[in-house]
This record gives sequence, C-alpha cells and structure tokens, in this order.
Amino acid sequence: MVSVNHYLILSLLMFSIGVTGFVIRKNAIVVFMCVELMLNAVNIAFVAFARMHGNLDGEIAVFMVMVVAAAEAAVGLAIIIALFRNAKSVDTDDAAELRL
Amino acid sequence: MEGLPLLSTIIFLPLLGAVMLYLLPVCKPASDSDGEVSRYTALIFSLMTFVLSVILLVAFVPEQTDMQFRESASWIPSFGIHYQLGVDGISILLVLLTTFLMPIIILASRSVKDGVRAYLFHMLALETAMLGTLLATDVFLFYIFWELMLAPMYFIIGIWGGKRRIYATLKFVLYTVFGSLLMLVAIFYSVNAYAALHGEYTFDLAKLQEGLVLSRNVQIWLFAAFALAFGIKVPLFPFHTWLPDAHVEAPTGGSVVLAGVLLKMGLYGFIRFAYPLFPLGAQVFGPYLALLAVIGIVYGALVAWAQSDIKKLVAYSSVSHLGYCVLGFVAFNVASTTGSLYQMLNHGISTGALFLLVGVLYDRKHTRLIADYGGLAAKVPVFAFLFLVFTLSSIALPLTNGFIGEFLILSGSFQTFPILTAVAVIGVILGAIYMLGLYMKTMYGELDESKNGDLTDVNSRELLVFTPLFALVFVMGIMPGPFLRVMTPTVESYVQNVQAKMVTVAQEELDYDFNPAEFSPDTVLSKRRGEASPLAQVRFEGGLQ
Amino acid sequence: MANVSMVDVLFALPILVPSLGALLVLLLDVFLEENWPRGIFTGVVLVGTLGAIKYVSDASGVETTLFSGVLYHDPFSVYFFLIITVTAALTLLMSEGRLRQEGIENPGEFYALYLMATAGAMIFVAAAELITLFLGLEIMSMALYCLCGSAVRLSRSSESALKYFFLGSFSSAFLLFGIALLYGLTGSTQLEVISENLVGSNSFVVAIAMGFLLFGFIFKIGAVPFHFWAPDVYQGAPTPVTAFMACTIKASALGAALRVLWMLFVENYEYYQIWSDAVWMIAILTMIIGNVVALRQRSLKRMLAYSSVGHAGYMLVAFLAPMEWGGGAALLYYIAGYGVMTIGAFGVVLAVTAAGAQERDGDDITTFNGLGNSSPVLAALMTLFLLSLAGLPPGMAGFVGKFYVFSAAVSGGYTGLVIVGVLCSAVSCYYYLRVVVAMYFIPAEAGAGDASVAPTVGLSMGSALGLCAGAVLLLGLFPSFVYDSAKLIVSGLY
Amino acid sequence: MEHSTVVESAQHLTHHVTTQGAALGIIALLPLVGSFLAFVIGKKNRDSAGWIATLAAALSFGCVLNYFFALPEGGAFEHRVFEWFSAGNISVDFLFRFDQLTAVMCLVVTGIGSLIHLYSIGYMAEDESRHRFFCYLNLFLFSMLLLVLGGNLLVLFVGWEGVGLCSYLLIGFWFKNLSFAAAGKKAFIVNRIGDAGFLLAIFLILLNFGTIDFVELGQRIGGASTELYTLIALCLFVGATGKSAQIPLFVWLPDAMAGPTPVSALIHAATMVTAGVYLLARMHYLFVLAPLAMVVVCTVALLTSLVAALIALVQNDIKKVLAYSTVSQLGFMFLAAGAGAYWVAVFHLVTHAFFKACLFLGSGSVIHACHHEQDMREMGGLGKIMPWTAATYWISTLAIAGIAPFAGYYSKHHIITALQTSGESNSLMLAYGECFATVATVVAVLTAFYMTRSACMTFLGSYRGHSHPHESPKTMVLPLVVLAFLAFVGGYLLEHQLSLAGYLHSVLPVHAHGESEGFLASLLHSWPGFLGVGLALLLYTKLTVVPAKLYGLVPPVSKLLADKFYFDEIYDFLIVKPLYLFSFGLWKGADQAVIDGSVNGTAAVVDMTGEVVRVTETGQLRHYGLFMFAAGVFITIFYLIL
Repeated sequence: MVSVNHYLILSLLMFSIGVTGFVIRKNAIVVFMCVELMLNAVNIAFVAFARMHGNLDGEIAVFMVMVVAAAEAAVGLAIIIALFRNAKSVDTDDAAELRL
Repeated sequence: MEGLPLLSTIIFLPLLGAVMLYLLPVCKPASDSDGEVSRYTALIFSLMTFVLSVILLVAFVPEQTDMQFRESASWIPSFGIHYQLGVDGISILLVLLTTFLMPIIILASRSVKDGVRAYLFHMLALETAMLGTLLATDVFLFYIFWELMLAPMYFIIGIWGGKRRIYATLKFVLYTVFGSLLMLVAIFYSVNAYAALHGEYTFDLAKLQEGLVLSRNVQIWLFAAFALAFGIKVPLFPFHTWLPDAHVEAPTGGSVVLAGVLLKMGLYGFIRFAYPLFPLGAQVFGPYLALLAVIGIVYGALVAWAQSDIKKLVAYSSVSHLGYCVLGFVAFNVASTTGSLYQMLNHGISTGALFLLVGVLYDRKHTRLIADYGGLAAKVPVFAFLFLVFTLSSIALPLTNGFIGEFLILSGSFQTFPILTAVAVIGVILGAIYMLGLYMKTMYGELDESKNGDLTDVNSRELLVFTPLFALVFVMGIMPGPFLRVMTPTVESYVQNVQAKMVTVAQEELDYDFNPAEFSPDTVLSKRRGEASPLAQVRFEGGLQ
Repeated sequence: MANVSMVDVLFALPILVPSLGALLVLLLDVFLEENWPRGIFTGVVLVGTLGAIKYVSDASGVETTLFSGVLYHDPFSVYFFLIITVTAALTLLMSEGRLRQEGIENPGEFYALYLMATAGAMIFVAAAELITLFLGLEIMSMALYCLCGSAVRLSRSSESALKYFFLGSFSSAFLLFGIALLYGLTGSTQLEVISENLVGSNSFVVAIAMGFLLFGFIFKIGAVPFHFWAPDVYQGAPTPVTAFMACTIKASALGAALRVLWMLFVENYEYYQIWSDAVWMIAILTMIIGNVVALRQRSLKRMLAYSSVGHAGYMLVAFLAPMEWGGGAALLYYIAGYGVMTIGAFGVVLAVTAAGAQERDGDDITTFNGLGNSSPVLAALMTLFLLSLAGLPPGMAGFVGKFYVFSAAVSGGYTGLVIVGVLCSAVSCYYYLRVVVAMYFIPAEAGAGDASVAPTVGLSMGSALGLCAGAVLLLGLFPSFVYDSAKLIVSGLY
Repeated sequence: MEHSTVVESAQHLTHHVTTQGAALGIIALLPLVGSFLAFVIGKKNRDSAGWIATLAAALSFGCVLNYFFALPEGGAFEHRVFEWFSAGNISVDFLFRFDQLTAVMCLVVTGIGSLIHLYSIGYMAEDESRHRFFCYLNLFLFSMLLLVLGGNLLVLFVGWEGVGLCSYLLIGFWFKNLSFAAAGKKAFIVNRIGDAGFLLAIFLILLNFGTIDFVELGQRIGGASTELYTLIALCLFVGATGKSAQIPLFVWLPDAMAGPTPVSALIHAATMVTAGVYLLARMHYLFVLAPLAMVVVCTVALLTSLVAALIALVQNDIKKVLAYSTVSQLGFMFLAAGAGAYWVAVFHLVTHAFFKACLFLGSGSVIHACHHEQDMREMGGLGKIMPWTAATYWISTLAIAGIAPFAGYYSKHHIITALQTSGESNSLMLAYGECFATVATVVAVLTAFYMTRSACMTFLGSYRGHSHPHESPKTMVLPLVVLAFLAFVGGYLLEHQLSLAGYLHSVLPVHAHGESEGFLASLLHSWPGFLGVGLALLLYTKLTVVPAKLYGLVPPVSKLLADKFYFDEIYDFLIVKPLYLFSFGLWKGADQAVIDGSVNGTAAVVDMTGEVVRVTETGQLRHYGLFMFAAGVFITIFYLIL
C-alpha cells in the first residue's frame, strides 16, 4: 500500500534533487529548472496531504503553485534573456560582477 | 521670572541662535563674507544665555538642596519619560561655566576663516547639548543630550581640525559612543527593575533614585556600565587616549570647549547618576576608581612631561587634573566632593585659557611644537604674563583658583584614601615640572629672531578674551566663598543621602544574585509561563523578602 | 462560504487600488502618447490607496477577516498598509524624473510593476491564510525581480535581477515546503486553525516546518545567514528599486513574519524554546556580520545594504522581545523610523550619483567628497539620515527606535543580546560617519567631474527628502504618537 | 620630658591674650600695593619704581614697628580678614596673627627688606626692566609677610608658595639667559618637593586634630601616638628642607645665585630660606612630641652644615661661597631647632640675617663695581678702592666667624651649648649631644676660615682684574653700613639689652641657661672663630702659595669639594634623567603602544573581521545558494531539532 509517507519521501527526494541541482549547476536554464523541480516537489506533498486530510485545500494550493511556477517561468526566462543580451552567456558563474 | 521656563530658555536660546545664523539674511555669506555679522549674532546669543544663567544664579537659593526651577512635561508617557529639567547646587556652577566660556570661545573664533557660520552653528548647538546634559533630570533626556554633544564636536574637530583630524574625530566619537551605549543598556535594566517593583516605567531620576532597589551584584554590573561611559568621557586612565588626539587636532575653540566643559560631563555623570543610582556598586568601585584616578594623575603628568607638542602637553595635563577631580569625588566626603566640583570649574578656566593661549601662538606661527618657540617673553610680554598666570593657576599656586580646589580635594580625600592621596601629591610636584618646563622652553631664553621675530603681542580683542578668565583665576582663588556657598548645602545633603543609602542597603543585603544565565533566553521561557505576572517581579522583587 | 460581499471588496480597497492602478498604467501606456505623466498617475494611485487605507481604518470597528478568512482586516494590516504605501510613495516621489538616469528605459512597465509589488506586499502582510501569503509573496517578488532588472541595458541590473530571482525562488520553495508541512500536520492553511491544531503535533516535523518558514521569511527580511543576495542585488538594482526593497519590502516581510511566526510558534509555548533559540542566534549573527562587513564597503549602496542587514538584526531583537513588553510595538515603530531614514539615505545617493554612473561605481564613497561644500543642504540631510541610522541624536527616529527595541529586549531578559546590539551599533557609527567624513572633511578632488558639480535636486526629490527628514525628526521627538498606537495594534495580536 | 608636661607646655605657649581687630593685613597689603604701583608707574618712569617699592617696604616696616611696640607681653594681635573657604569639615580663615615670634620675623623681613630695596635702587639702576624687578621684590615681601603673619598653616602655606614663586621669578629675572631661567625653575621644583611634604603634614594635622590654626592646634595637641607626631614632624621637616635648602634638597640654592645680588641677599640669605626654621619654631609643640624627628632634624642639619662648609672652602665665585655659607648656617639654625632650642634658632636666624645680608650686599657692591665679575680670582685689593664695602664686609665676616662681641658669636655659642645640653629634654639626644657639638665647632672653624678667605681674596692684596672698579653709590652704601652695624652689635643687644630669650619665652620654650658670661669668657669661647680667621689670614696673606699646594695635595678630595660632592650630577643621573626617560617610555611604550594600541587594535580586529567575513561574498549564485542551504540545514538541525 502506498501511504502518505511514500509520497512525502518522493517529494523530499525531488526537492533535494532540486536543491542539489541549484547548488551545483551553472547553466541558468538548468538552475531555473531545478527551482521548478522544487516547486513541483512541494506540489506532490500538497496533493498527498490533501488526500490524507480529505479536504481540497491542498489541491487548490497546487493550482496556485502551478500558476506561480508559470509566472516564474516567464519572468525567469525574461531575466535570463536580458542577462544573455548583456553578458553573452547564461552561465551563472559569469554573472559575478557584483561581489565583495 | 514666574511663568517663564528659565531653564528651557537657557538651554534652547543657543540653538535658536544657531538656527538664526542660517535664517537671518544678514548672516548669509553673500552679505557677510568675512563672517563678522555671524560672529556678532552668535556672540549676542551666547551672551544672552550667559546673562540668563547669571539671573538663574541670582535667583537660585543655595540653602534649598533639591532641584530648583523645575520644569516637567510628559514626553513619552508609555515609558514614563518626561521632558524634565532642574538645577541644583551641583549643576548650577557648571551651567555658568558653560555659558561663560561660550562667548569667550566665540570671541576667540577669529582664527576660523572658512565656514565661520557653520562653525558658530556647531558651537551654539554644542552649547545647547551641554546645557541640556547638565540640566536634565530625566535619564532619557539626559542621555539624548549626552549623545547630542557628540555630533557638533565631531564636526568641529573634523572640519576645522588639524592634519589628523579625521582619525582624531572618529576616535573621539567611536570611543565615546562605545561607552555610552553600554550605559544605555544599564539604563534600560534599571528602568525595568524599577518598573518591576513599582509597576510603572519611569526615567525620572528622583524616582529612580528613591525607588530602585537592586542587589549588590546587579549594582556592580550597572555601575560598571555607567562608569565606563563616564570614565571614557572624563577621561579616566586607561581610557584617555582619545583625548590627546582630539585636543591636538581640534581647533582652538574646540579644545577649549572640550577641556572646559565636555570632560566635566563625565564626572558630572558620576555625580548625578552613577553614584545615587547604584550606591552599592559605587561603594565597591570607589577604591578602584580612586586608584585609576591616582594613576591618571601621576601618569598624565609624567607623559605630559615627555611631550614636544604644547597642545598635547596641555591635553595630558588635563588627564592629570581630571584625575584630581575624580579622586576628590570618589573619596566622597563633603570637602573632597566640593573640591572636586570646584576644581572642575578651575580646570575649565585655566586649561581653557591655556588652550586659548596656544591658539594665539598657533594663529600667528602655525606650529604647536615647543621647539619652535623660545624667548618669547621678551617679544610678547603681555602674552608671557598671561601664560604665566594661567600656568600658575594650572599648577595650583595659592591665591589662584586651582589651589582651593586641589587643597580641598587632597585634604578631603586624604581622609578616605590616605595612601593614594599621598601618591597623588606627587602630581603636585610633577605638575610644576612639566608646566614650568613648558613655560621656560617657550618664554625664556634667547629669542630666535628669524623664526619668531615677527611675533606680535596679544591684541585688544584677545585681551578681551583673556580678561574675564584672568580675573576669575584670582577671584576664585582669593574669594572662593561665594562659589562654595552655592554648592556646599547641596553637596552636603547629597553626600549624606548617598552614604546613608550605602549603609542601609548594605545592611539589607539582598539575596538575589546576578545571574549570567539571564543573558540566555532559556530562563525567559520559564518566566513567560509564570502567568501574566511581569517577569521582573520574579527577578527583582523576589529578592526583597 | 464563498460569499464575496461588497464589504469585503471595500475593505480590500487598499490592495485593489494599486492592483487596478497597475493594470491601468499598462493599459494607458498603450493608448497614450510616449511621455504621458505616468509618475504622476502612479502617485495619484498611491494617494488613492492612502485614501482607501483611511477609509478602511475608520471603518474598522470589528476585527474580522475578508473573503472568508483569506485576508486579515485589522489595525495591524492597516498599519503596514500605511507604511508600505507611504514608503512606496516617498520612493516614487524621489525617483520622479530620474528613471532614465538609472537606466530604466520603459517607464510604463516600471510603474506598473512598482504598483504591483506594492499590492503584493500588502497581500503578503495581510494574509490570513498561508497560500494567500505565498501568492502575495510571489506577486511582490515577481514584480521586484523585474524591477531589479529594469535597467535592461546595464549588466549589473540584469545580474542583480538574476541573483534575486534565483535565490528568491529558491527560498520561496522552502517557504512553500514549510507551508505544505504545516498543512500536512494540521489539515488547513488558515493561520488560526493551524495555530490551534498544532498543539501536540509531531514536534520534529513542526521544527522542520518552522525552519523552512524561517528560511523564507528571513530571506526576504535579509538577515544572516540568508542575506547573501542583499548586497549584490541592492548594489546592482536601480537605486529607486533598491530603496523600495530596503524599506517597503523589508517592512512587509517583517510584518508578515511577525504575524505568522508569532501566531504559529510563539503563542504556542511548546515551540517557543526552539524558536527563540534559533532567532537569538540569527539576530546576533545578523547584527555582527551586517555591521562588521559594512565597515569594508566602498560602494555606498552596498554599504547601505549591509547596514540594512544590520538593522534587520536589531529588528529581530525586537522580534524576540516578548510582545507584551513592547517587543512588537517597538518593531512597528522601528520599521517606520527605519523606513524614512533609509529612503532618505538612498534618496541622497540617488541625487548624488550622476546620470549613467551605474556602470562606473557612481556610488563610490569618494563621490561624496566635498558634498558639504558643493551642496550643503543635501549633505546636511544625508548627515541626519546617517546619524539616525547610527542611532545618534539628532537623528532621533533611529535613536528612539533602538531605544524601544533594546528596552523591550532588556525587559524580556535578553540583556546579552542587547549588549551585542549596542556594541554593533557603536561599530556601525564608524561606517556611517565615514560618509560624513567624506562629505565634510575631505575636499572634492579637483576635476573629478561629477563630484565637484553640485547635484541637482528637483522639486520632487527635495520634497521627498524634506518629508523624510521631517519624519525622522518628528518620529523621534514625538514617538508616542506612533508607539502608543503600535502598542494598541499589537495588543490585537495576542 | 613627660608627654603630659610637653603637652601642657605646648598649651601654655599657645595661650595668648589675643586682641582682635588689629589691621594686621595692612602690613602685608602695603608691599602688594607697592608691587602693583611699582610696575604700573615704573613702566612709564623706570626710576620711580625703586622708590615706590622702597617706600612701600619702609611703610610696612613702620607698621610692624607700630604693632611691635603695641604688643603686650604674652599677648597677640589677631586679624581675621575673611573666611577663606570652607567645605565639609574643612574651614579655613584668612587669619593673621601677630605674636612675639611673628614680631621678630616681621621686623627682620621688613627691616632688612627695606634696606635691600634701598640698595637695589642703586644696584639695578641700569637695568631696562627694573620696574619688573621691584614689582617682584615687593611681591616677595608681601608673600613673606603672609608667611610669617599667617595665623594658620594654610595662610602660612600661601606665603610659603608665594615666596617660592617670587624666588622663581627673581632668580630667572634675566630670563634671556636660559641657564638662569633653568635655575629659577629648579628652585621652584625642588621647593615643590618640599611643599608636597608640607601639604601631607597639613593633611595629617587636619585629619587628626581637625584644625590648622596654630593656637587651636596647640590647645588640641596631645593624645595621639608618638609615631603620628613623628610622621607629621618629618613631613613638616621635608617642607622645611625644601625651602631652607637642607640635604637632600639644598641643590637649588647655589644655582639661585643666578638672580640679581640683592635678591640673593633678601631671599636666599636673610628671609625666605629661613622660612623653614620659622616653620619649625612655629610648630615646635609638634616637634617636641617627636624626639626621633628631632634627632633626624639634627642629623640632617649637621650633615648639611658640614657638607656646605666643606664645599664653600674651595669655591672661587664670591656668591657661591656665600650661598654655601648660607646653606651651612641654615644647618646651624636647624641644629638649634633640633636640639629643642627654638629661640636660639630664631636668634641665629636674626643675626644671620644681619651679617649674611650685609655680606651679600657687600658682594653685590663688589660685583657691581667689577662690572658683574664674580670670580674672586679676578678681584683683590678692592679694600682700598671701596673702603666702605670692605669695612662692612670684614665686620660681617667676623660676625659670621663667631667672634665675640660680633653678632654671630652669641647665637652660635648658644647653639653649641644647646647641643651639649640637648639630652636633658630629649633622651634620644643624650648619646649624641656632645658629638654634634664637636662637629658643629669644627664647622664653625671652617666657616670662619672660608669667609675670611673670601674677604682676603676680595679686598686684600692687589687687584687682579681688568675692569675699573669703583665705590658704589650712597643708596648702596647706606644699607651696608646699617647692616654692618647690626652685625656688629646686634647679637650683643639681643643677648643682653633686649633679651630675645625673654621676649620669646611666651611663645617658644626657653630653657633656663647659664648666667651671662663675662667679656673675656666670651672671647675665650670664640676660639673656633679666631682659629679659622687666623688660619685664613695666614694662608691668604702671608703663605699665599700654600692654599694651592693644599688644594693639589689630595686631588680627589679637592675635586670632590670643588664639584660640590656631585650632588647635582647624582640627582641628574639617578632621578631626573631616569624619570624623564621613564616618562618618555611611558608615553611611547605604555600610552601609544599598549593603551592606544589596544584601542586601535580593537578597531583593527573588528575591521579585519569584516574583511574576513567579506570573503563569503563571492558574487557567485551557486555559492550563495549553497551557503544559504547549509546555514538553513544547520539552523534547523542545531536549534530546531536538537
């Protein structure tokens, strides 16, 4: 029987993968995907909890999060493009003019 | 005088003057290119303040030992903070010293060439802050004015100072702020302890003095915080190193006001706040403060001897002289405390005058090195004469003002700390050594014509600056009675009160001990759980049973 | 349940006005000529918002929530609405006519995003429910990401946007996970319900949830150890945006955090211990690191960023001080005081950094050399703001704010924390005064171009700075006016 | 003596019939006004200054005479000018008291002072700033009168410091010469060392007896421990050694000769330097209670007189000889005081004032004549050129030599007798009395010798100098004559006609002394004087080659004497230089390096912390993410879970 815990573990795993990717990857697009991955991991948790509690709050939350994720995609890609226009690179390591 | 808030007027009149400097069209740089009109405007305001403070002195009743001319208005009611003023025998003469020195400083501001208006603005603002510090009887108000003294002084040193002015002024401000912020914490603690006992917040000094009951251990900590703030300001050895830097770099007026009034604020703080609020802490710290004071006396004198810069020498002599004041106060009997207060006035006059004299030289030759002078007595006899008089006042020759203070201090503190005082007497010798050494090296010997042949004697304006100081040196040395009579009744009752507190509270000896664990939030939780009862009730009142 | 009454809509007007205003700006931008007065329009919208807030505050007799428990409608929200709107308006006022100088090429978008961020900030602070909270946060943040990058041709601007965007989303993901965990524990996203149901829950999971929530909030507040973005983003973003972030956004994040964390964990004594331990540590680190690192900065915006980190530390001290002894009220006061003095300081930076200086370290401290001579009023105002930030009279607002905060903390028994706080405060004097040193004590280098020329201060900038200065003085001289009402407002929370 | 007897006697000696309201202040005020006028008017008209000052001094002398004659036996005048200051348990009146001791002192001060003022008119006639000189001189008179008129220790102290100041100003009168100025400074500072002891004594007295009024103090004396009396007495004596140039603080006096010669006569011979003796006499009731202190006084005094006399033997500067002679004679006065014979000390003080003032003025006259040449080797044969000066100088030499019936004999003879009998009143002195007396006799021989030597070298033989000496003007000669007359008959008068002992017995302990001796006996008793004078005459008029040979006999000894036992060098090496180096080290080492270093160091540490922490700001997105995540995990685990 697949219990809430299993979903939670999956969610945590995805979240961790997202975090790890965020920390180790340099390509802005990939980093961005990792963030999306983290959001979706939370979505899984929400759905699982909603199921557990038997109310819809969690599922509504998921919709909201998806909307946010979509908006984030728009904003994020726009920013990456702007960066690319200025720096000719989407490598986050190159965007280190502001430091110290 | 009924109805006119005299103290507020005295405090804020200089500030009004400062603002007027910028509002009056005649003071605009366009119509007042050499700053002459500004100088007169500032002079008029500072003189008005002085006149008012003389009126205050006349109306003052020396026999009445508590605060007079009280003013009180609620300011921040939720914390029991009042705009509250008052003057008593301890503060009144310091107020007079402040208002007396300011016109002199403004008169002597001729040496400031650039930004006269701003200079005068800062000076007048500083006067307001100093007067507020002296007259505030609410701890919060006092603290505000106390901190307010910093900013103008910071600019005065920073803008019109010497080569290393930035270093000096930053050091001055940071050092002072460092001390006073810790004092702020102690103030919070006291106020909260009071609130815990009496169920209301108050920053009223009288109420705190009356109602604050703290155990010895707590008092030690709180007193230490206050002592640090005030000790830095005094400056007490070993917190004195900002002073020589600040003095050397400050313009003449800045040095005068720094030595004349600002340093006194530290000791005034001890007298007004630290001792009455924490008598047990004071009892414990008293001997150590005396020790530091005596070290300061001898040390300051010795180091002054080694200086080659006149201003630095006088600065270190201040360390030594303030050591006497502190020693006199912490010896804590009527004679020594009176002497200490008196010596504060004397130091303001004689050291202030010495800085003005150095300023006269500096204006002409732009050097403060002893080695650059010599044999001036022949060239500038009036200057030499004035220099001699203030030197003698500084080394406390009888019939000058310095002697009365020094004698009262030493003979008074001899009753409390005989050995330490005996050591302090060495300072009397050393004082003669470095001051007369300075005098000899600058005034006596052959005049170097090529260097100082063109030196001119003090002009009439400078003479006007020195005359009142000169007169006071002798008036206060020969007839100290009128001055002492203003302060002695207050000092007597003050010393009695505080000493009584030292005794009675020591007998009750609270069992509540200062607990460092209180620094951690662990204890807070448990206290929070103890239903709505204010936490402090557990902490402060518990000990009283 | 799903009844949306007219009253709800009316009471939500402070949020709706700027939101609609944002849409209108975008719409009008399409139809009107190139140079239509967008700034004035935005200002009108914000004034309208103020009117709406007035209306709401007058009407708020009964405490209630709007839209069936989505938004709070209480004095606390109103207070923050007010702070958010006023700081936003002040920032707008001072940036009037200076957008191009900052490299912002599309003012229409700028103003729309600006209003949107304002609305988001209000939702964030008023949310009575965690998903709404998240939405508010994202609305605000998303707009801000864009605002940071609104100087599209400046690589610094895009870089700051990139950093802010990624780190912001990163932290909101954590916040969201925390929300999910709480939802899992209690079955609700309503704050009040969660607070009730949390009692007796698995404290391990609660702790993790708390940690994740803290992550999110503290990131927005800009406290150590989640402060890394702040200096880079503050420096890179156009100055008006930086000011907006430093004041408006920080205020709203603090408001939201205060309400949420307080309701969830502090009121539940069970969790108070772990909560206070963690925040204690964070507060100390924030004060120390913020102030100490600021010592070494040459870029003024960067220095102010670290200073804002340091101030976040002081505010966390207030956070920690128990509310019934004035912690909350102190925080509310502090936010107000901090807001005006920071805007003022950034305003002067904005005025002094000349056009196009973004790329060339235009905010380097040497830019300020000799300002006291070339532009005495500006220098005097800057001095006032800096002294206030340092907590020294005559910068009264900052002084009284610190006074309230530390006093409350001492009442709460956090004397050690306060000692660290005041020491850091003493350290902070150094870097604030360094600017004063530059302005007054060091003459401008001859022929250094921008520096020696007196900066122009227009009517809008002048009035904004004047208002800020007035507020700094008045808040400090008559603090009871704000503090007493803050006390009342906070008393509604517990 | 029993403690109670001593106390009783002290109480008795301070029990005056006091008369209030006498305007004693006028005595002191006159010279003060004179000082002011001499400067102000003298500034316009230089010549008037001297006359104004002299007039003021003379008027003051007149006042003193007036009170002297009005003073009833065993009585005193008091003048409470005003309450000076009072705070707590300390209350000090500006109080003048005129009793027999004060009367004697005042007469000496104003009398000799007037003469020296008169003398100075001639001596300083050519000086550009003589108005300043007379201003200082009158100021000195004012201070000295405060000192002797003061009815309590503090007024005395005012005068005490005041004379110190005037001495400083007058020694450094020709301040363009830096070494003169330095001598003035040295005098002031060495005096200050003594003053510190004096101050401590005042504090101790105030603390233990609650008063500093001489009369009240005398009444309250008794009851305290001997140690306390000894401590107080020693502290007072430290003060006295400073002012009266005793070992170890005598080094300033020879240097003080840098001042104009009248100053040396007035301040550094006749009056100021005797203030220490006056102090001891004034506080006699404390000293008699401290036998040990008396022994210390005696020992120090004897040592001083011997050392100074030895040094004086080989000096060639006429004023230096007189200076060391003064130190030596002051030692004699302290010997008397230490032996308990205070009135004898005062006696010698008075006679010494006569002959030493005369000697100094005489030397001044010589120096004036020789155009400021002070080396006796450049003089000689002046007796013929300036007979008045020579005659008075010789009379005074005989007086100081202690040859009857000249003044010095009587006081010196009393001193030696007092030493011999000192054991009677002070058991500690029993063993040493004779010994002290013997050494004192030796010193007396030495005194006679070196003084005669100086007189011989100056006035006998033939002139060895290069200028054209001349006799001094009348204003200078007149005082010489008066003083010489006093040096001649003063001792006899005070011993037999005026009976100083009887006059002072109501204020000072006067022990019954043997009946007056006949003239022949006194001649017999002046054998040390005859011996010294004779020897010197022999060596410096007949066997003139011998002194040089003697001098070369044991070079180390003569060098030691010529170099004044290296006191200055030793002080310089042991105290002054190390202290200055210490100060310098304190400044550079302690103040700048340690104290300021730690202040700046703290700031630097904070600054460096900033620099170190700044390293985390890499500007790299990934790092920030990692840091944040790690910190988040850390906080969660460490605080929230653990």
